Amino acid sequence: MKFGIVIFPGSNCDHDVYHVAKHVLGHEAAFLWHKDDGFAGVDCIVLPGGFAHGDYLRTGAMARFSPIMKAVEGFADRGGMVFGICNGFQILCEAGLLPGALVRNAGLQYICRDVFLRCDRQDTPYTGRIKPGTVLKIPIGHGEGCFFAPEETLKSIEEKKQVVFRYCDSGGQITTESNPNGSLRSIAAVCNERGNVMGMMPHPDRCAEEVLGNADGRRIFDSIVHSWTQARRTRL
Amino acid sequence: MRARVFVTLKRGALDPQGKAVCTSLHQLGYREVTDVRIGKCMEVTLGGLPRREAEQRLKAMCDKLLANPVIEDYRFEVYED
Amino acid sequence: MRARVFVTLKRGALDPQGKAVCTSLHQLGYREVTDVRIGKCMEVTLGGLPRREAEQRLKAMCDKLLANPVIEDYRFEVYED
Amino acid sequence: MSRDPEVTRDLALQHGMTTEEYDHAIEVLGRPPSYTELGIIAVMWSEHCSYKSSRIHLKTLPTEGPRLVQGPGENAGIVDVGAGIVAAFKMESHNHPSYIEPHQGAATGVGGILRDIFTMGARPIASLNSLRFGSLDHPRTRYLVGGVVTGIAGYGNSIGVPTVGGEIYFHPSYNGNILVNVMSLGIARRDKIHKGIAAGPGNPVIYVGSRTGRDGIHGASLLASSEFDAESETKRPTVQVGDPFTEKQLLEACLEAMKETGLVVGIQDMGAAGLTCSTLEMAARAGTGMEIELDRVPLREAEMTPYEIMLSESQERMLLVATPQTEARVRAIFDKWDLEASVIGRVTDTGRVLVRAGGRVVADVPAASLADDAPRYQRPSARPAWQDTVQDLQLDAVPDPADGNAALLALMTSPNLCSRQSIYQVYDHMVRSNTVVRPGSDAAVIRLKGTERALALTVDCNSRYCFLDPIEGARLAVAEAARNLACSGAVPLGVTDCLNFGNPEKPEVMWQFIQSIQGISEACRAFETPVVGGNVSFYNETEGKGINPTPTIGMVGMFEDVRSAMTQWFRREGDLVFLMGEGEPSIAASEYLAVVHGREAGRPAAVSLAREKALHDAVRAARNGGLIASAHDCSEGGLAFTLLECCITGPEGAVGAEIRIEGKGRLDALLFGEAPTRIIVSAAPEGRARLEQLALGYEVPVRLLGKVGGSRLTIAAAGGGSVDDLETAPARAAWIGALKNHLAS
Ligand SMILES: Nc1ncnc2c1ncn2[C@@H]1O[C@H](COP(=O)(O)OP(=O)(O)O)[C@@H](O)[C@H]1O
Ligand SMILES: [Mg+2]
Repeated sequence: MKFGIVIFPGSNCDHDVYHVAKHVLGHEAAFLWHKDDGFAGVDCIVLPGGFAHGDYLRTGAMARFSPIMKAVEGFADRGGMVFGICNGFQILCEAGLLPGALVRNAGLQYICRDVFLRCDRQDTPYTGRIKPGTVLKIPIGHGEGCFFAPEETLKSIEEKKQVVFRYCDSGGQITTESNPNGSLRSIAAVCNERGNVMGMMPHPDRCAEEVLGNADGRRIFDSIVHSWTQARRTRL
Repeated sequence: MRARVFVTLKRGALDPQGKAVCTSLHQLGYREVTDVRIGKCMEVTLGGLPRREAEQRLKAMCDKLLANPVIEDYRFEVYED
Repeated sequence: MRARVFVTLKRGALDPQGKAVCTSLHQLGYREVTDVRIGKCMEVTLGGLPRREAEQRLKAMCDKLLANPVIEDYRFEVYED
Repeated sequence: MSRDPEVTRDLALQHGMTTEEYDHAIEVLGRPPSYTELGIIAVMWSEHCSYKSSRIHLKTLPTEGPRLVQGPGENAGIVDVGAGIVAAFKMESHNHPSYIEPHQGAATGVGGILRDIFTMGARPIASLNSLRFGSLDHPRTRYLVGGVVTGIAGYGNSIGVPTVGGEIYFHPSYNGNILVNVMSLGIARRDKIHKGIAAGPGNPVIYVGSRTGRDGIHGASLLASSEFDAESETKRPTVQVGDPFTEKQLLEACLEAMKETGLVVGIQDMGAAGLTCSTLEMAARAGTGMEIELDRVPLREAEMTPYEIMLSESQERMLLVATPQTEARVRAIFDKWDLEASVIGRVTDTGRVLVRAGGRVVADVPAASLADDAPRYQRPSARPAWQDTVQDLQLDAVPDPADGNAALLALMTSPNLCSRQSIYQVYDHMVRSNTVVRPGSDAAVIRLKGTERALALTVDCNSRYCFLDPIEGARLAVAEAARNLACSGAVPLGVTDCLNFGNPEKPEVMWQFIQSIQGISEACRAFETPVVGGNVSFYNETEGKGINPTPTIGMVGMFEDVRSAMTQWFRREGDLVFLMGEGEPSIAASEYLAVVHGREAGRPAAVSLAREKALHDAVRAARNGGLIASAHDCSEGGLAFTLLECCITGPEGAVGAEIRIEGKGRLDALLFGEAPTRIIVSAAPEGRARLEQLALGYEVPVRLLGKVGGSRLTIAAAGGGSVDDLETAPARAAWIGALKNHLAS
């Protein structure tokens, strides 16, 4: 399959995602430039981590207006996979493709360390290979990853099962201590109602190889490939 | 012409920074301070436009870019300099 | 009593945020914008003090904590609510 | 344009020049300088830019090595790491600006060193920092720590270069002068290296990046080249505000331009002394000249004078020389990255830098003579009278505790020995997904994508050792850096140094400096690690009080196979614990003596460089032979504290160990005494005989200390019973939480 990785000015995990897609998974990967207004032949769009436009003003605020985002929205409307990691998640929220907003960490500090995530649902293209309740160890690296949404939005997110991962402890328990940034309801990843667009603050792209001491992140990428394979089978 | 745009966090939205500042003020002995909320203040300089139009366009800038309706409110004042 | 404290970068100091916002406003078609400077606006709520004293103490808070005199200027306005 | 002041001898003195230097300037020009020329010359001949007090001594550093590609003289040094890849690295100080405005000072320090790396055509893949602050009870310390750390994080995290290591020490000698030394390393294909040369008369000189403002005018010449005093306030230039976003764009644009063969002739960042330094150095290196049109320089502020434009230290700017044919392509690339690129002049063959503004010539100076023939001083040096006093330590005056628990707990939570986790957690140390060994072990390890290879990095300096015995302290700093690399399993390739000292016009300071250079030279020769570049920071002195001499050593090592990378903590229950190497541990100059007895005295144990090297070779061989599971440098805090670290520094939690130590003499020396040439390793029992065999082959002593297991660390001395006994899990928590508590106001 082919991953399309968007480069915004200030993206800095673009090469990391490219490496995973191409050299770890052995699939095709192409960079998409923020100034282009279209792309073709891509099966999954990834908005990588970084500090698009410096994250000045608000994270993701300026990036969402990049010409490429129109095409990304169209792709999402047609059911295409759109995966936002960290800054990519922040951009998707600003763009309204995902609910809520990501605000300053409760502790006010940037945090780079491993956290544990509990998978809440398997029926998304990003978790097809991960049973609900599974605990993954995935690093975070952000200063503004606190998921916030007004109460009514939270309610509907929960009702529609749009929470894909929550911060938890190594045993899968959702606790205040295991919530690194104060995210409401320990939300680490959400998807849209249809499930084809997902954003997550933790970085699966930083833990997809044994040489880095942890390959848990690979399971999310494997799921993406899996769902693509499934989809193609049904098409044929 | 200039405009001052104030972007403040919605009531209900978390403001850990404001809390932290409030706490440090207490530690410095300013116990009279009961609350601190931190927002942005943007000084925008605009080339000559009729005032009404300027105001309309500023509103659009705020809705589009300068503020995020999920967490923020805004107001602005236009003035000649 | 409340006070609004405005903290802005000293003139002459580079304001990367303002610069970036100005650029994207241009890209959004707001060419009339010639400059943007971004500062903080803090809403401080204070328990009952005589106005003059409140102002003195606010000045001290700014010098000590709310503003960084090396790169920032500040001003504040006290008002009853 | 405001009229220039009249140039007088007095004005030259106000610019920090001496009478002799002013006369020399007139000689070089053949006439008195114009105001702009005075500014140019003053800044070029400032200590910071000219190295006038240090050059002749720096020349004695070893700069040759089989893997050396580029030694000192360029913006960064380069070594060959195989597979067609080279590594460019350098360390720089941003001490004075960081004291004035810690956040921006540290941030722009990171920005500066990154430009030094990518100006060589290398993509930065890792940064480190070495920080020194005053004592925790000093009123400014907490504020400075907070600002510096968020400054480094804010810039490094945003631009996407992982901060993978560093060191932080607190000591009263830094109360008025903190040290912020930042190191960065980048990689390039060997055939894509670029240099700061303005070759090819007629070639366009292109200014790229941020606009020029009145930032930091005289930052280099006045701030970094004179002591602090009440006046510094008034001398203070506009503080430079870092713009990591623009630098990220600049980084990508520059690398894209340099990737295309033949596009870029030469390139250099505008760092200290901005346009002045870059134009003169680039012309001097190429033996050419330049004609510059200041009217074409993109300005941020109106009405800037030629003097201000030439001396501005605005950040995120580069000077680049292309060719008439490639100029358009270069512009296109910078345009793609939304950056300004304007041709501000041409390369000439006159050997002079000629500067025009508003149609008139404002400066016309000989490049080479200003850049290379700057004044050089053989400053007088003398061993301080007090050196003997501080070296004299009456051991029997120091009480020897009956058991080590209290002291071990004190050391564990002391500001200089407790965990740095709360700090390195705010640095993104994983971006670029190469970090194999994260902060928290003896050396960081970065894999090189597309190869089996990896690099190890460390920065080290014990400035107490350097204060008590400068030459030995410098040798020990290099030895410790090499030992840290050995503990990670890497072979050292090269060194960058950052030499932080007081006022060089004081003979004692000059003596400390010369001694340090000699110590570094001896040690670097022994470990075959050329000094590929570095930085000197003098005048770290306030109201006459100078800092401890602090020659920070940054060392880079290599792995042929990343899988041989090793960490410091015990890994398996049942593994045996050995001490490899030997040394006469002494409490003299030790952290224990300072923390527990409040004294800093005596001489640090001397290092035998040959035996040190043999130890490193043995440990690497043991690792490559699959004989050891972990290795940890036994340094500050001595044997007991190092063993505790082996138990509690692992990311997965604490383990225990049962230890028995032999030895005569004082118990505290045995437990907490410091000595070089000691490494604690853990190994599977089956491998014991082979490990001992191997060590024998290197003539390295190896002593069995005990076994990994349980939840307690117990240390029994050969003579008496248990001298240390504690639960490691709570110890780990206390050790991790300590720094936050120290810094909480
Ligand atoms: N202590 C040192 N050891 C070795 N080389 C040094 C040292 N100090 C400075 N140099 C070298 O001198 C040259 C000029 O240094 P510097 O002016 O700091 O470069 P830059 O202008 O890029 O900061 C560089 O090549 C640097 O590596
Ligand atoms: Mg340089």
